[in-house]
Amino acid sequence: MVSPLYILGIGLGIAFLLPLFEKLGKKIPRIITLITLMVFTLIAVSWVVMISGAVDKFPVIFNTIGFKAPFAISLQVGLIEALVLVMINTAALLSGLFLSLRKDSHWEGKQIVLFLTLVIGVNGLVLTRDLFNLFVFLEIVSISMYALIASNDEKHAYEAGFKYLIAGSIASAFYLIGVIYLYRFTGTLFIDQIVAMDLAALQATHPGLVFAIALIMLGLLIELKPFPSNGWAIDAYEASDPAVSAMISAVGASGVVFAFYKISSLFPPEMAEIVVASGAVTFVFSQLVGLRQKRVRRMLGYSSVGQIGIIVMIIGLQRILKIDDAQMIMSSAIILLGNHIFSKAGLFWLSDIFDQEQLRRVRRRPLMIVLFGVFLGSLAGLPPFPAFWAKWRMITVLAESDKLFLIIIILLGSLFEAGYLFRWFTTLLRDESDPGDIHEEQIPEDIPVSSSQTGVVSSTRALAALAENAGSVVEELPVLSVEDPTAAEKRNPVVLAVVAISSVIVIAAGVLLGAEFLRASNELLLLIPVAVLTAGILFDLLHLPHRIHLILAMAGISFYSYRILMGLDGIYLVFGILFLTGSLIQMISLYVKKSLHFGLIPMITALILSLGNLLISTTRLGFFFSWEMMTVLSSLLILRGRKASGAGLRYLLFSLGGAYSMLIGLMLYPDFSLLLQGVRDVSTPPVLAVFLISIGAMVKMGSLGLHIWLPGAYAEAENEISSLLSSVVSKAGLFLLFVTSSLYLIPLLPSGNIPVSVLLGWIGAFTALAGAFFALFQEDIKYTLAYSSMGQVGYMLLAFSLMTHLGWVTSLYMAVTHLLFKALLFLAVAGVLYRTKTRMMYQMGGLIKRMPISFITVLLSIIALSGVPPLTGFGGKWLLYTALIEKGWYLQAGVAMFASAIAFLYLFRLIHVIFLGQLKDEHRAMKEAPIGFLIPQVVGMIVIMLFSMYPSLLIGPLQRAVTPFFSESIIWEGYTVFSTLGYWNGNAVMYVTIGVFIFPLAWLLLMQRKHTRMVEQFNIVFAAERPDRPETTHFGYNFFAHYRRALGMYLTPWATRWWTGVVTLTDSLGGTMRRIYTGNGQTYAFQIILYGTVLLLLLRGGF
Amino acid sequence: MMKDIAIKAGYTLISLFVITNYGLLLGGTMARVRAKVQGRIGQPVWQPYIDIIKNNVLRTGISHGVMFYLGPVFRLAGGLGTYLFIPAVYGSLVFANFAFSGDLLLVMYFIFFGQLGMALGAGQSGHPYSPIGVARGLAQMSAFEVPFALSVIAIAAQYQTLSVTEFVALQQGGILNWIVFTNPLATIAAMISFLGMSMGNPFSIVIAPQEIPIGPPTEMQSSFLGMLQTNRAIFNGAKLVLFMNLYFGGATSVLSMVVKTFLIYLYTVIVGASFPRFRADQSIRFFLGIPTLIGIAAVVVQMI
Amino acid sequence: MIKRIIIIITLIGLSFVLLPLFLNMEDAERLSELSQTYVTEGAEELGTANLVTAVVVSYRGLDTLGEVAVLFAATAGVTLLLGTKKKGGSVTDLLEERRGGSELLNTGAALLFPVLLLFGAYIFVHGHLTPGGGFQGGVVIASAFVLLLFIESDREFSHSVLHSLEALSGAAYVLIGLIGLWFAAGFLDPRFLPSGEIGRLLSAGAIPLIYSLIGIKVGSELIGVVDSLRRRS
Amino acid sequence: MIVVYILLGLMMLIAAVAAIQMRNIVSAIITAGVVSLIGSILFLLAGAPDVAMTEAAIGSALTTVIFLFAWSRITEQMKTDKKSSEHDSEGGSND
Amino acid sequence: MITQLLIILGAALILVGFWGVLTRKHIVKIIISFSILDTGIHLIMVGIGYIKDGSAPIIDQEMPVSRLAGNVVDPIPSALVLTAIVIGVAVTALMLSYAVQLYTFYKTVSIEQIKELKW
Repeated sequence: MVSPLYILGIGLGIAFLLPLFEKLGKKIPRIITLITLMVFTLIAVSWVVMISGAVDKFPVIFNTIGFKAPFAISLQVGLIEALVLVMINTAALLSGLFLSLRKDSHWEGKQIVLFLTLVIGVNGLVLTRDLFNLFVFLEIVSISMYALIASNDEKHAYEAGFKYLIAGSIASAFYLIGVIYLYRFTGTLFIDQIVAMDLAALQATHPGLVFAIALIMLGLLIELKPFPSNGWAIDAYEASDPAVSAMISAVGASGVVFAFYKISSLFPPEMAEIVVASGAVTFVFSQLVGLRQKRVRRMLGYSSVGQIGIIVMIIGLQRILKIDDAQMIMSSAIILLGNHIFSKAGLFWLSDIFDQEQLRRVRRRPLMIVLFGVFLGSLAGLPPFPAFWAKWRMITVLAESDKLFLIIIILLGSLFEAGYLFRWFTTLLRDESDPGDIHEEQIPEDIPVSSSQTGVVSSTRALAALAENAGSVVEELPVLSVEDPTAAEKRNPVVLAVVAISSVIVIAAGVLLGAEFLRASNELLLLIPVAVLTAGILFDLLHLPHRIHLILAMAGISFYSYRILMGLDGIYLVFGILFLTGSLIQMISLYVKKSLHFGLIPMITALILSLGNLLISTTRLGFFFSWEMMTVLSSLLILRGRKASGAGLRYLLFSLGGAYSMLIGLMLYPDFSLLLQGVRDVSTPPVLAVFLISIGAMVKMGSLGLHIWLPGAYAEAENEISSLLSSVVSKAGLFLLFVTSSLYLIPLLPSGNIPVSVLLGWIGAFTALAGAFFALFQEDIKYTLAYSSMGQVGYMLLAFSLMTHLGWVTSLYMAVTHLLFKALLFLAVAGVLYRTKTRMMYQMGGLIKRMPISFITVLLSIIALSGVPPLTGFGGKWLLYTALIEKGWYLQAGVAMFASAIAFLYLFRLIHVIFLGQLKDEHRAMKEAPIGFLIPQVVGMIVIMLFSMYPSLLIGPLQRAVTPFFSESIIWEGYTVFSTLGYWNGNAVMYVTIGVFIFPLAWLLLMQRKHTRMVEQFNIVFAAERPDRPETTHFGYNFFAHYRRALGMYLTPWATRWWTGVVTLTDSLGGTMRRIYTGNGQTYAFQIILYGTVLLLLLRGGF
Repeated sequence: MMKDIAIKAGYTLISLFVITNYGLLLGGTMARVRAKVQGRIGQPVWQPYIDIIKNNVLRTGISHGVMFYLGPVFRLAGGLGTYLFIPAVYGSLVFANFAFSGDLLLVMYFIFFGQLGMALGAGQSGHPYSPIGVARGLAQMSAFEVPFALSVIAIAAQYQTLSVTEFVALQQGGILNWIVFTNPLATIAAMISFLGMSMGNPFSIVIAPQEIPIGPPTEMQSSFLGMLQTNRAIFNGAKLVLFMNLYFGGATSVLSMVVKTFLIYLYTVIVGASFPRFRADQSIRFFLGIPTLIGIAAVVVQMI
Repeated sequence: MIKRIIIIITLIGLSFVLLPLFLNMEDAERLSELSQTYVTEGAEELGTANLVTAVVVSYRGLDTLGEVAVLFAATAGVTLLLGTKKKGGSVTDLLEERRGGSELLNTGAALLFPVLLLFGAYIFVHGHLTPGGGFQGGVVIASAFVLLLFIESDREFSHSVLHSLEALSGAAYVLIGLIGLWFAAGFLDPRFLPSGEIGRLLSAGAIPLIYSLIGIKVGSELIGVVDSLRRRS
Repeated sequence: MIVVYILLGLMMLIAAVAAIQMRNIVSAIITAGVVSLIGSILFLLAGAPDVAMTEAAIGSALTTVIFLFAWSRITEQMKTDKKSSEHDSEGGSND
Repeated sequence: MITQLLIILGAALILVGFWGVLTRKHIVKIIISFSILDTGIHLIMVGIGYIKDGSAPIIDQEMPVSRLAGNVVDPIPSALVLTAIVIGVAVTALMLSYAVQLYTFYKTVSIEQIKELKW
């Protein structure tokens, strides 16, 4: 085993000699340094290899001088040390490569020297077991960092460096005082010896002991930048060279973190609690302040501080928890640390590369987007990146130890972080024409009825405050290439390779960890989407023909579906068919795409597979993993839309919030298994758990109050994506409800409703109503459809929450039929949009003559969707009202009926305005939609007709799927289905309808057979002058103005206002909070001392 | 089997013939009654027949497209279907129609069928005034559906059925068994919404276009218009029969059906003669106001 | 003013909390176990007369190596910050303003320079016997050069000599450490050379050697710092 | 003995406060050097001659010197700045 | 007694140092405060190393090896202070370099005017 002294010794020797090497040639020091770093890395790797071979023989203590500790300073190499050093040294190596390879690299002379001393210092911090030696290495690290900050020869760098120096000096002073007192009280400086002592007994004789330890702790804690005394650190992240920031954040901070971990074994429990609190506060508030941040590097600084905060929290926790838990949670800290090291470094590097390139070009540079996505995703703790698994483990441990509050803190902070990180991402992806906000058309002001509509618009806009801020990120980023437009072409691709290596490390670590975590429950299959995604993106990066890709993907999905569906039954099978078959059919339309659309096919494929995985996951982890994968992929897919940046961000945030809520709910339910298993014996209903899980589901379903993300997401995403999301993915929420409800809702049924389900029912009913009303007033087709989906899913929620046989059948029935109708509608509309290139309904009209098949599709689907007999949509309505009245939910039934009447209105408007009326000049030469759109439509129509004729084809299996949970409530006699209230014979209705239809038609044909004359388009009995503004003259514009006039005032979007309020509040909270960062170094010094005093006072209170 | 179908077809034709003629005559009579109230002489009772025949024998028709052509067909099919799903006379085989196909919910939703077809046909004409009428009509329809739906829910809750035949059966045995007496709140709500449904004053804004040519049928002429007029008779009849069945004990004979529906219709005419016309938004607000509250009250009474 | 009061309150709070550390700290009656061992066995084991030196150079040798590295990094940092092309003032100007003349200083400095050099070397060579050692000696040597700067503020030192001295002495220090690792019991173990008799100049193994290297390195580093801080034209 | 300590300590404290309160930077620097110097005497008395030497050489001498050098650099710049701003008459260099 | 004296003196210097760091506007004064703070810490360290009636831990004729224990001060704190002093001067040098550069760029020595980075 290689002695760690070589790292320190040889490293320092080479550092000392570097000035001499420089005389040999300018590049020589670089090369030597890089080789040294590589050697460091290799040594660390060799340790890891060796240790993993014989874990029990480690950690090994290495002595200096030849005396055993405590007589001489000793170094320790154990698994944790080795792992951390591998990560740190690899990051340092990559940093070195980046610094020497980047464009116009000035990495030479003292910068290299300081770089090397920094790395050596960090290695020493990790290795040493002596408190004072730790101080020395801490000083090496600090001084190197102080100096490196100034390597960016720019006034802000000096300012930041000086503040950093002040803070660091105060921290050192605390540490030094602590160390000398600890020596006084214990007579040694060797950590292990102190740990072995009976500190409680010592405390009795030396009352100052705890304060000595506290001062040591404080010294290191301050170096770890706790909120709020961390303004100096953030300044440094902002002002220094990004590559240096990467080093400070990734390498420097990691070393100090490890040192902190090392001394944490001295902490008494009270102190550990204070550390936990400090870490938690840092984590949440840094992210909160970060929300408001517009300068990218400063934002990354807040993120760094937050990440370190969570690790500090874990370090505190592992002192409090039981030993097993402590080890578990510590492993998650290591993972988080590694995750932070590589992702944060990667982001800082990317931000540096951006300095040299025109920002807007990123959208067209797939590799950059992928890299960004990887780093941001891993920082935000999204699957499959390491942080996801780490946070999962943390949360599991915390849940077992009943530390719910901390879980909430962690998730809240993660949510904030995802918020601002992805705000940045969306900014980068933004198209020139993208306003960065959710796009909604302006209603002209002089139409008085529109006031409430503009209210909707303005408040939704205010809600997108995040997205607005995103706009300013762009402005604040320096765009050097303004003067030099060719800069992007001159970039050095090798640098990107360095960044790519970092991302590969993150991905690989994530996948390996995932395999490790999922192996426990035999759920390795769940990683398939990740593999598919990676393979697919490589496929795209290589510019292989996308049609082959599509065919491969579809074949893969088919195979996967076949394998999965074989093993499913009951409700699972229903959802399986819904998810897999439903999406597969929709993928056909992708064939129309002419050129390569980067990432589209891999992401869709992975999304579908993730949906499928929801069905086969058996553990909380598996389920949550697949759920998060689905969420992330959906939001990425939405982000592909040209104007979807605001919408995608909103979707991501709401979905993550929902997912986290669900996660807490799942955690609250201790012996949880996701299998739908009949009736379970549950004595106390975990109402809170039900509530939280339901929130998760309702976010996905876009239920009223949580629907804010929905219209923008469905409307701004590409058409195929909207279709997939609204018809398939939204059902995942329903699936969640079904799959979890049987565990705790059903057992309670005999005693009546549990309040949550009643609440869900009302929410469902009002979602249906609100969705319909919102849809009514949209001029934009896709918004109409989006709100329509929201309303329809509301029905399903309502039916589900009935918790009766009929209710569940209804819910499933509606889910299946809605998939059909909405997919058809979206596809047909997609064809229209594809041809007309506009989404405003008032810019269309008369398309029936150009797109007859699309017209028929739309006609059929709106008849079905609005529940008009004889089509199968009526079945859903019939089941719903029957179920509601049976259950006694009369008022809900009333609301639902009103909603369905309103739904009829907007659906009619949809078909009328697009297809009827006068054909526009610009559409005169239009063709029918491409065949790729039409095939799924025809298939869908056939299925609709089939189900309409023979409703038992659909209701029968659903009934059987639900039967295990409830007793049967409907019976079949021939084609007639009987409930306790009424009956319905779909077959007969169909025949009667056909009969009464043919009769007048025949009459008409007979009467008019010769005389009917087709007239030209404008041949109508109408003469009047045309007003000025074209859209207002269109018959379809503001179609149901009466409604708005009648009810507009009730339609003020309360939910939107509420969320606007929440966002504004959070935002302004962050804004107020960051006022503490006055920029004055002295104030920062004061904050540090005050912080220390407060912590010490808290500690004293604890004694 | 074939025989059964043939017999059923025959019964259906009889039933349709009766309701068509009854509807046309009722329309003519009421027009006269209205005229008397307003101090005019009015048109002959058989004027609707004249209109229909005149329209149907027009030599030429103008069509704006397939949907325009099919619009009236949809409309009439809607009317016919609505009627056929309601049992017109309780206990009568001839007038049982196709009530076995579905319950009250089917009827309520089938009403939309004709509306939709009509609106689509009018839409394709491309005349800007058609959609104005359509929009008004649909908007008003969705509003008056609310009290009606609540009323239906209330009585369904009360009688625990949704079958129209069942309702009639349950109301047999004396006038006090009629729902109008057992559940007056629901009846009031339903009868107010019936005013809207029959589109007489004050809710005649949809029909209003026929006085000045604005509205769904603006472009309709010849056989198309004739078909619409036929439908108005049948559809009116169907609605009257439905309300009679639901709230007024149904009918055990054609005669009682005629009397009851006549009285119900008379009520709308009288109300219509004494009120001015509402604007569309006013009528929406009206229906979603007091009638809805009454409907909710009816439902709440059932819940207690 | 309010700010000051808050600061006062905070500082009072801080000292109040830390009172257990500041009060009732009586003189220790005896050495800690660790230093007891150093004191009783250190002289024997390492052969140093000055036990502080024994601790500094060998028992806590890694600290000292680190310390050298700190100074090294600081020098690099100062050079990086103030490096080249930046102008500065001159101490002599500053002092002249205050005193009006510097003749005394000039003469004194010229005389003192060689003495100081020798004295510095003496200090670090005798580090294991008498108080003082590499650091103190290094500073004395550096101060000799500072004196030269006082006299003649535009004087240029040879950078390559300085750098070479600094680099080589540092590398030699590490090398000796490694020799200890290879030929004696551990890194920085001075005992690969004979311990000799306590009190003699040539005793205590490699400790005098190490201290001398430290002296040279610290001296040249400090000269570098001062040189960077002084005026450049 | 104790009295010596106390006296020296008091001197040190007074010097420290003076160093911080003084307006003139050069005096402050030198006074701070005095603090260190007294400190080194205390170290010597407390049986730590090594520390005393170091404190005297580094803490008081060398530190004072580098302070003076740095300050002289700053004052030098101040002078040239003043000159250049005088040259520019009303040249607003409010950077 | 001597330990106590040194520690209290050290603590007082530390407080004076903190006071200076927190209230002086002049950057050079702040740096001076830091060096006073350092001196205070060194005093405490030496004070802790002091052994009752101890002398320097150096072997000579008056202090042969056998008499060492009990009569000399603790060498460890002395060694630590040595290191600390050197580190202190290193940091001070760096701070001063920063001060010079800050003046060059900001044309001020007041810390209150050097706050362009914030929030």
